[in-house]
Amino acid sequence: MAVRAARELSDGDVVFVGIGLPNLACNLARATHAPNLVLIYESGAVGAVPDRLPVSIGDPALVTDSLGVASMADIFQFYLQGRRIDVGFLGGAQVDRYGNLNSTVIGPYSKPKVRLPGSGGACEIAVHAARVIVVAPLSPRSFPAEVDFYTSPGQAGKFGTRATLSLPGGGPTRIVTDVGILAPSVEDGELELVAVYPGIDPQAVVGKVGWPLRISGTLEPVPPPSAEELTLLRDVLDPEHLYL
Amino acid sequence: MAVRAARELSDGDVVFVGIGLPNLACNLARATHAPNLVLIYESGAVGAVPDRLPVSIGDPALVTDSLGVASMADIFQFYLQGRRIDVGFLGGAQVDRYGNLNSTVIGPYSKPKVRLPGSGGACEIAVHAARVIVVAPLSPRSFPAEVDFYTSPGQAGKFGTRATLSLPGGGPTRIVTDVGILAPSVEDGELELVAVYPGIDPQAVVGKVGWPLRISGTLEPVPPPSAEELTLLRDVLDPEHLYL
Amino acid sequence: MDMREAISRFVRDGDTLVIEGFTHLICFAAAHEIIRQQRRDLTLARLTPDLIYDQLIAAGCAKKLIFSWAGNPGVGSLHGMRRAVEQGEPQPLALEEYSHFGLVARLSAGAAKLPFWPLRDYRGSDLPAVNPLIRSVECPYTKEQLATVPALNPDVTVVHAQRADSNGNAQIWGLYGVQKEAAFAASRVIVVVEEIVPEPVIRADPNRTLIPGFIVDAVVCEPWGAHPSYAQGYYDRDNAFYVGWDAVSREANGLEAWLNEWVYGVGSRAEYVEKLGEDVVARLSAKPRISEGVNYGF
Amino acid sequence: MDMREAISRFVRDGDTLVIEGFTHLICFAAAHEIIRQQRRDLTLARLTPDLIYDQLIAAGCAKKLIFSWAGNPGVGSLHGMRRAVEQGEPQPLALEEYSHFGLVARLSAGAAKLPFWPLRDYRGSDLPAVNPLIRSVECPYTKEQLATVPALNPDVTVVHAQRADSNGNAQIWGLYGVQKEAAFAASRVIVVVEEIVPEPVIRADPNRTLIPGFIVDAVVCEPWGAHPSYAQGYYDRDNAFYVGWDAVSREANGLEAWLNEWVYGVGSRAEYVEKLGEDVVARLSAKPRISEGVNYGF
Repeated sequence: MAVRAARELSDGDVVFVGIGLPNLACNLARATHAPNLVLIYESGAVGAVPDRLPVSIGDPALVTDSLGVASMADIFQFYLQGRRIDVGFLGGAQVDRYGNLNSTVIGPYSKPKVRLPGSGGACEIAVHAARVIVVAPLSPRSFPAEVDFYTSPGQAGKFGTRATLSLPGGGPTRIVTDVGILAPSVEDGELELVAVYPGIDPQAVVGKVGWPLRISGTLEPVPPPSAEELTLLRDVLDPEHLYL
Repeated sequence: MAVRAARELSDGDVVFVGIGLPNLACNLARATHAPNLVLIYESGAVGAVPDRLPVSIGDPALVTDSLGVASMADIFQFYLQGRRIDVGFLGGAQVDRYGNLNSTVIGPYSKPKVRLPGSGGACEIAVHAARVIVVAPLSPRSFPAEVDFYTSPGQAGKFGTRATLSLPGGGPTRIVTDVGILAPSVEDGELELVAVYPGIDPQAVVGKVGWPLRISGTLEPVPPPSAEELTLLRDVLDPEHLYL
Repeated sequence: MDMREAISRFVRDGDTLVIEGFTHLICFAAAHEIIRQQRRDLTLARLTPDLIYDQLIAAGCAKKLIFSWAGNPGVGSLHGMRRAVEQGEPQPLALEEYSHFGLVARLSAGAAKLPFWPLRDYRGSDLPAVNPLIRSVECPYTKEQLATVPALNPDVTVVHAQRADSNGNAQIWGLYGVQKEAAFAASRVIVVVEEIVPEPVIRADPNRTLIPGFIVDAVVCEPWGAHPSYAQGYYDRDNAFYVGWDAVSREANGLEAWLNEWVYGVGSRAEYVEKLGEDVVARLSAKPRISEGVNYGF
Repeated sequence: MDMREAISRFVRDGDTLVIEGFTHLICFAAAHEIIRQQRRDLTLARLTPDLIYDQLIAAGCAKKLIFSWAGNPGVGSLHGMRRAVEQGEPQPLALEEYSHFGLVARLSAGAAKLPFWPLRDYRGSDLPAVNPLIRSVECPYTKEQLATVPALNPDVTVVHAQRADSNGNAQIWGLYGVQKEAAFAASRVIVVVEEIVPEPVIRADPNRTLIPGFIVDAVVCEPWGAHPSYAQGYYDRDNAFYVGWDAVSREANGLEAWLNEWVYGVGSRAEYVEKLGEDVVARLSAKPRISEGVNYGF
């Protein structure tokens, strides 16, 4: 998933990075096709070049040799709400048919089955980033037809569409999973399968989500991770195998 | 006036300083009875200890050896509107019977007789500082019954009183002139003569303002500038006689 | 002032307390002293409750938590907090939930003494439905609706900084978090530092000052006061501690035993650091990466 | 990029232009190039128009001025501006007036891409009566009325800074003014610096970075580009120039003669500095007051 997420980034993108796989993906992209990626962390590090894989989003390695440090008020007001962010990375315990994300609760809010950490900066990233890449392994439990709780808005949902809600950012544009990639359809914003990884049967993917998944007419081919990408990931970027 | 203004300051006061006489008064107070005065300039210098008399409010000498530098957004939002300022200094081309100040225009706004610089930070200093010391030489022209333009609110006026307007700061509490000191009466906020300098006849002061000036029942005695104060001012604080 | 006196004088039962620091400069030393002094019924506010509030909650100090992301970063749940919410142990804990931006905005409003702060957020989210304090306002120019949050004005904010002079003029480098906003929003401010430095050190580089001393009520010197969080240029984050906290805190008695040993069992931060041991201190001590000076002359 | 190209590519007739800097780091070099390239119908916004806008207005570049304090600090009036307002010479100038806080708030809203900014201000003042853009909003919590100003989003902002790398990551120390807000509010950003430094110099002290390079469209190296304003650590404010401007600008032909000699009469800032002469440069050059470094290690 890290390799596939890395390939979603273009050189020069200003990326709002979360910890874990997104961080790994950004560093892989920087080491390969996107050397001018600008990594911004909600903690305030701008243009970070961490020389170790950060365990937390506020790791000291993100500051040392970074291009700048901003207060969190500036990060959220001037960088994110100020529409300076090209790509935001998000995860979520649930992703629904329109890309709404739930990282708050499974079950009802007042009496949850599982209490998750909550929004953090996810809601505003989903509102403001020009495009949002979601990274999440595919399973029926985590891809229901509708999320239990709308933490971060997708392309459409019970409150309306992004257009009717006047949301400035593009919302989730790519959902990178362990078997393929989903993307919202141009017509109605519903996620459809746009790519599968080598050896994966598209029909087998359909059963893994909680709604009748459409398969895009133009299913993209996804080349497998190259030897260079794998070596970089395993030996250089995550030598302690924290995330792989 | 600088000596009299200096004496209005208490040790430890956090003072929002303007350039010119207020600056001189603050430095005199620091050199005499108020060594722990904290000088803050709207330009962003906090705890400044200028080693030369600054010509402008943003002089580099205000930064060198200061305790801190704040953005102007922080100065106005967190320091001033945040009610962290004990004393603000203001001047004005006109001061009226309730301490309203005009630094915008003489005559009508659309066709002024004299176009003055405008508010700068004066309006918000008058709104927020716990107390405001006004420094202005007394004359009928500059002390009319009502200002031509309300730049900075006094104790009361055509818009209401500070209480009805819910203004958080104390407004003008002392008007330091070249012949004596005016202060708002407790009853209605109208300025009355509360002190005259040695050798000044209170009755002669009355004719110098544009309203029937009341003389306080308890006219304070004002000792003349001491030799130490004069020496400090003339030889140390303003050796080039920029303001004296 | 030592930490005991600072907490004793400035933190009271029932207070709304903010100990901020986003990963960086989280003042565990103050939290531990609050636990030792058995403050009760605190409303705790922080973007990320982190282990510091997990400990305060487990120690029975808190009745309410205001937060935006409640987890052990990169590790998992905050078990102490969850026990309080789910089982009312050691006492029930009310939750008030925002996103990061929402809580940053609440502190910004508090610092600016404005009753609310506008933000473009929450449309398409369930958060306003579960938190009636998230409201909206109509723009007087465009007529569009914007979200609002109310000001948060803590009774006390504790700021950990790398250094300050004895008057509390505090300098921070590395991540700022919302320390400045939290300090200006508060009625009382406690500044805790790695070092007290002479005033000329502060004055030699005024652009590094984040908190002016005249808003500070107490200055406490407490080296390693942020461990297991970190202080850039002083010591690294103790990631192993964060990972290990999951096992320590998973059961109530494990967490209690930890508090008995590491909080109640020591009298001060100095004792805690001694107990931590030379190996940990050596492992976490910062290597030098000294920046160049700049010219403040004219 | 040189200044000629930066102005030619990024400043257009009819633009709303902000060249900020509160006393400190006012980019006269950019203004002079704009005059040389004869831009027209600009809307100029700045807290203090200062001599820089007095010159742009007298040169016929401006149709409107947005400001909060219009004077020559410590000296007197801005004669060029007054002639435009009072006599329509060389062309009429519309005025839009705020207080400092109001204009800071307009730029803050612009930077945050909010349509308005709330502030507790203007009650008891005539300013809202003469500026219909100062409005009010009702707090959704306390129901009180607060003043508002609308966002200001310049087409171009010019920021002068002490140094930047070649990508425009710009560092400022000394007074910040509203440079950061003005840059983030703008569609296009030109950064002008005293020195271009290698990227590692910026990365060695990231807390000094005020403007990130990725929002910057052009980086221009222009030593002494702020004269007669100043750059902390590089050169002092030329107070004598500010005082002398009163006599220079009192009559239209005096000001015009000055523009002919010092703006049209030189091709670049380098020529201006050469013409300024070694004595002035020596008199104003900053004496060293170097700060200590801090440790960014972990």
